[in-house]
Amino acid sequence: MEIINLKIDNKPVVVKKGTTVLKAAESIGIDIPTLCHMKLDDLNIENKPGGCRVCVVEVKGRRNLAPACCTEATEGMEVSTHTMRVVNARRTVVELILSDHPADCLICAKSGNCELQDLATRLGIREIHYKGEQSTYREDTSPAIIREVNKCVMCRRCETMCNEVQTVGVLSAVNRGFNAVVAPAFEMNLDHSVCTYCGQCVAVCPTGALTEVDETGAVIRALSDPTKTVIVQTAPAVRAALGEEFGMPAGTLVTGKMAAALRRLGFDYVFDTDFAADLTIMEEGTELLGRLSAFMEGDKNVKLPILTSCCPAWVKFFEHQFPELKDIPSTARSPQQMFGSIAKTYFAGKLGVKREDLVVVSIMPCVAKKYESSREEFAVNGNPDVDYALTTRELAQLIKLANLDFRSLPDEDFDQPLGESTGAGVIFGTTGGVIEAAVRTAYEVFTGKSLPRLDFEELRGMDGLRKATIDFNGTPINIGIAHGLGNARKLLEEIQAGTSEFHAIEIMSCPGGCIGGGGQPYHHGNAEILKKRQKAIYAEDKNKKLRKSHENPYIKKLYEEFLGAPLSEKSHHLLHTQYFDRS
Amino acid sequence: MPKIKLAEKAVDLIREICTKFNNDEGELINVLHQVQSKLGYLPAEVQEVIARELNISVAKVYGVVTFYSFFTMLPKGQHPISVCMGTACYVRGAEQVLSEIKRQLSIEVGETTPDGRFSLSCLRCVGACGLAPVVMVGEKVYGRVSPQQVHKIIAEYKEGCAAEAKTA
Amino acid sequence: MTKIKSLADLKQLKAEVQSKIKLREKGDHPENLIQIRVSMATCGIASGAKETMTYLIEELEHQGIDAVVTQTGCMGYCYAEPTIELTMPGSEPVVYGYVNRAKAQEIIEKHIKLNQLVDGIIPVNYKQIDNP
Amino acid sequence: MADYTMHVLVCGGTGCKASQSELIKLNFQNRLSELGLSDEVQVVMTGCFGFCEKGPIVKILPDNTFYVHVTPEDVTELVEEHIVKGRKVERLLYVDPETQASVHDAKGMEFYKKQVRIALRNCGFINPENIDEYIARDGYAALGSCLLEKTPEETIRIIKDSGLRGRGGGGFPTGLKWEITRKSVSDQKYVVCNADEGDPGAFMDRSILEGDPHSVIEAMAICGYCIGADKGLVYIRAEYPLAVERLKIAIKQAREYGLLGEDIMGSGFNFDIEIRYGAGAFVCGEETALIHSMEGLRGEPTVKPPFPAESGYKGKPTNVNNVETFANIPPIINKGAGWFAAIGTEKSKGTKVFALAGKINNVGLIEVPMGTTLREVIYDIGGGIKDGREFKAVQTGGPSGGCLTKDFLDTPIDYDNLLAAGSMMGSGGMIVMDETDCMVSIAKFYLEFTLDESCGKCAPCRIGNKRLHEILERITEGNGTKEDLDRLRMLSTVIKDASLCGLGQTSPNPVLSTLDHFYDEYLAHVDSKTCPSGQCKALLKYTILEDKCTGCTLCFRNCPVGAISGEKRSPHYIDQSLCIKCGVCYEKCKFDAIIIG
Repeated sequence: MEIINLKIDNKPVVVKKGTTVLKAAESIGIDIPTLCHMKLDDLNIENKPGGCRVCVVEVKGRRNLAPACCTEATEGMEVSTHTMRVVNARRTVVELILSDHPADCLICAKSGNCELQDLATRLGIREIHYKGEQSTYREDTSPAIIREVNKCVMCRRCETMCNEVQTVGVLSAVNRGFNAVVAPAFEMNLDHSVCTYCGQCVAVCPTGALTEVDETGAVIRALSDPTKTVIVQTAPAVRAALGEEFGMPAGTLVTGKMAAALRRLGFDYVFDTDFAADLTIMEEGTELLGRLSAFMEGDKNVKLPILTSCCPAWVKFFEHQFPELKDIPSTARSPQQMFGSIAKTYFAGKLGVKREDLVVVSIMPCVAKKYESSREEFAVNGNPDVDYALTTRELAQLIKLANLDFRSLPDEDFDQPLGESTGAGVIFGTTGGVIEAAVRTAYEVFTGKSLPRLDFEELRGMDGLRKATIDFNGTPINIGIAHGLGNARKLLEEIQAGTSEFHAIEIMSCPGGCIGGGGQPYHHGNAEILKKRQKAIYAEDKNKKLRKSHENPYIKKLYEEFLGAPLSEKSHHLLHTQYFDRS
Repeated sequence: MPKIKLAEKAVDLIREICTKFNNDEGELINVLHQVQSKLGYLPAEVQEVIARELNISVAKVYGVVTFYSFFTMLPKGQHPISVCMGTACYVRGAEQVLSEIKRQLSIEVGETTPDGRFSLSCLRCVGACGLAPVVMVGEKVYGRVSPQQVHKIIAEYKEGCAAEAKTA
Repeated sequence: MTKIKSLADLKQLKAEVQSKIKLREKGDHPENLIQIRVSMATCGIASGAKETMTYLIEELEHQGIDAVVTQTGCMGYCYAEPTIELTMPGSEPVVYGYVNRAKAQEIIEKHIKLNQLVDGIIPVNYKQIDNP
Repeated sequence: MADYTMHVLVCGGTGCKASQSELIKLNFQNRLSELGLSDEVQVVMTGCFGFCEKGPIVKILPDNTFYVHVTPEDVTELVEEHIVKGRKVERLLYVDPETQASVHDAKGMEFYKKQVRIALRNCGFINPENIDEYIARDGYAALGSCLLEKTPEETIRIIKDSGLRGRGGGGFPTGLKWEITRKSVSDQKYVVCNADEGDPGAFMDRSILEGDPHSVIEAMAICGYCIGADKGLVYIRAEYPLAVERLKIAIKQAREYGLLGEDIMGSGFNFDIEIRYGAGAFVCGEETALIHSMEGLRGEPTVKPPFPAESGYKGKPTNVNNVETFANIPPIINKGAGWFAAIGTEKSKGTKVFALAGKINNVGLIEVPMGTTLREVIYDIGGGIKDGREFKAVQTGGPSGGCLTKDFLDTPIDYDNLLAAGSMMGSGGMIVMDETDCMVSIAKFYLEFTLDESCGKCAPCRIGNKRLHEILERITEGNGTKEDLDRLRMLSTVIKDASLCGLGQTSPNPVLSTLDHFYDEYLAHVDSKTCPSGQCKALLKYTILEDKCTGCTLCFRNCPVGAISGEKRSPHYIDQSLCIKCGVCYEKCKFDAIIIG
């Protein structure tokens, strides 16, 4: 490994060859401000167009200032990060960006979380010396994402996520010069595009140019309507991240405080999507076993591998891009939708409440869930199974509105019957979790034996593409895992080409799975946060008494009282779905 | 977005051009050049076909089309008029010539007359600086144009159209 | 067309084409052979060099004057397009600017037929690097 | 039929015409006729000799005598002494400034032949569509000698020793560039010819491709041999259909002769060339943007390093040179590094092609040795300023360059001098401006260009240039303040310093150089709200001189907005708040009673 010696602000630094000036400075405690740059370590995600010019530094011997984020440290280099020349340029650049940016910070969805705002504060901008025409673009509202294009600073992070990471290809830089902006083809609305609503663009946008559709107002109205029974479900990944919104360290599990907060917000029942995750395993696992058995018995028509179907962005992705494969994914609905369906039938019946008077709210790490809940097939006579899908961030907003001191709330439990879950349901929140949960159940059902171990380390991790072979008592089952749609695309292309070696594949749209969802507290480019959330999820699993979905007593009860058996007619009707060719 | 269905002939033509370039996404600009020269412009539907053929996102195609001033999504007039705005032409009065053309045709740069006969654009230096200011109508270059001559040049094409109409 | 397969081939071809061009210029009938080059770059064509060239070819043929009219690139006198270079047998080349049809006619009638110079000569003001 | 034995050439260039050269011609004709010599001596008016300072010029053939500062009164003596008696008139002969000797034969006038054509050596001489004519003038001999008699290292050495620097603007040493690309290890490399000439007012590359395409092809093959590339790409503007056509023909002919393709001249070296089209984006002249454009992407530049020599087209080492640079290569190989290095100045060797345009008499393509002064270019070659006006400035380097004033007329042109003067060599556009050009408007014009052509990737260029333009617009519309002038300078400094690519880093140059050299003109715009050259319409003020106005009412009747009032036969008055400064009244007034202030 080649070593580079350089000096930054007169301090000697030793770094590996290939290190940027930005990283080198960071290693000795010099924090150069950035705007467009984003690097998610371990996920191979990097955005460094070198376009914002906020991180410029002076390099001795160079005529112009150099961007620290994409200038490689070289032997003997002498860098100054805050000479007057640099500070003046940096401030002027930020002033220029602000001169073409709406000054509506006070009511901006990103206020408090805006990297541009932080930058202006940090550089002490008090006046914009160069005022002039501002770009004006149409606002674009879709079921899940709002594009307020006037606030685009051309950092290109969303473009990188949409094209390089997700390979969805909705967003591109268009036009040029002052009119350049990131937009879909023909500047069409997102809902006319092939957008999957994965929300990764929202997750990385430094400003308020891309945000989720805000449904907190509607939820407040429902909560204050005495004629409605309002119940809530919380997705597994939410509990591993919500604390961050209240200043708690990343990876703090706040399951109990979250339940307490929801109860104080006025929800009549506080339930857990993990319950529905266990239900998903029952249905999807049974489907997998059915296909596997048929395959083993030599049925040539059986479709393998089976693909998971809990991720709504992934579903929309293959409906647009691989419609010919739409028979391959499991027909099982996502846990959110299974929950809604069961709540508005089984649970409403139990309560004796009319479907219309039961409002189902879900708390999701995801913006695509907003879109999923609005899909026509998930409604009965126009009444959706899930009425509102809030993001983790929106929940935090509600908690703040209700004057709750989140950190000092007591730990409380979920309500029954839809609040009980196993560790298998919990790990749905991370990449690899769904398939691990499925393996725990499928193995025991398939082999009739008890699992010798519950932690499948070979299925865990952060690599974008992973594979493992699990021995089902002599039958090797090949499992593939992909997170990030770009990685998913690779597996799908193998399937298309007929070279796929897998029996089952788990796909999650977001890097890291739901813990890295588009609706989670902003990670601001720090990939460590995702790893800590993942760790928390596995910790929660480990702490659960029950860790296999089929052992969930309330699931057993649900089948006994209502559904009959997995893949029963009723199950098909309420818990399964079909996919559409959207190409 | 309302979609106009492209004539099958046009789709075949685009496919043919893409195939000629081995459906290589690196040849996008060459493909756009050829398609525009055949169809006159690059409307959304055409870009969609190109995107499909080259297996790239239509947003990317649109991003490229809107980057280069040579590509247009609007059909040009029967007689596209281009005024050179290179420096040599500028210092020799191209601006006055341009405003005279705008006045006479009652259109702005980038627009087409309602009868579809003329469209107006500016271009950067055709390299005929010796003839500055330069105006091009279609492929024909007019040099040393004065605002007073604009009427005559436009009339040439108006009459041309009238004559064509008569013979047809 | 034969391929040039070696440096010797190239040198041989060079000698051949040079003597061919010499023949064309000085040739068997030096008293008759006249050479005209028309500057046909964008500026020239935009100013009507094509028309001038066509006229020259047709008119010289019509009058039975043995001349070689060829196109060439920009001579650099963009202000005086179309430009032509006329080489009378045994004389130095003369460059004329603003050669429209009327000027071309005058050049044929006076310079070519009577060996008189015509108004509008452009003095050549550059040095050519000599080819070895 | 007359059979002339002698010709008198009288310069009919604008400058000489102003000094009565027509009368000189007439006097010659009359005097010759009186002496009965009309059938023996012909008097001809010529175009500009490009020697206007010494005009009027008279040249007598066949003895090649060059007379300067000839007056109509001198004609009798010239006829009687030179034509009749065959004795040269010493006092009118040109005196060589160095040797102080009178020059008797114009062929010996080195000073007069200011241009040396290296890159343009074949333009205007050969038929560009005929490879034989190129070969007859030594074409492909350089390639042959490189392939068969020199190693790549030896060839690179020659280019390095010649001192050739990139002619596209930056002036990077060409040989060094080749050497770096040669040293990059890769299975595949590329040679790219940048023919995306986009500077407004520049047409050097177009002319070379139209006039001598083979020299570019030959040079690219030599470059390929040197760096170890078997593939060349020409990135050319789609707006140059004729150049494209001629290049295509040339490539085809070269292939037919086996000068492109496999095993060229039996050397075992393979090389072929493809054409890629630009699509109207000036920024694609920047090499990283050009490469992205060739890859089918938006032509946005990327941060350097890595340089294309390490990672270029398709991520492979790529050597990018412009057309003129390539056109210099074959003569350097043929005639040697020393020959080339002997031309030009210490740090800028060889010649430079300029496209001379604007308010100059001899608009055209010229090639001069580095170190020639602006004065020589403008007055001795360009024939001076059009319509006898006053020289004000010359703009070099296009939108990346700056305006140079009278003070720089005697500055020798080379890379470093132009840079020091606040401009740059650029690709070779040279636009001459006279007293009627407003320098604020010129700066605004270039900013408009940059604004149109900025790719929008980096913030200083995308937003900063927009703001610069807005400030300039304010100033030309009479709404500027003195603080605006400070803002212009401060903002320009940051845009230069912080922009991503060469386009942004140089885009404020037209503003800065005009601010430096024409600050008073800016001040006039913001202080007294006047435009000294009368170009800024919004700053014009039309007023009627009471003592001259006869009250004819012509202006009143023609004013399109009814801004003029007054009784018949008494002085009229213009209401400034209504006046739209269209100038109709000024044009119509028969009594010069309306003035523009």
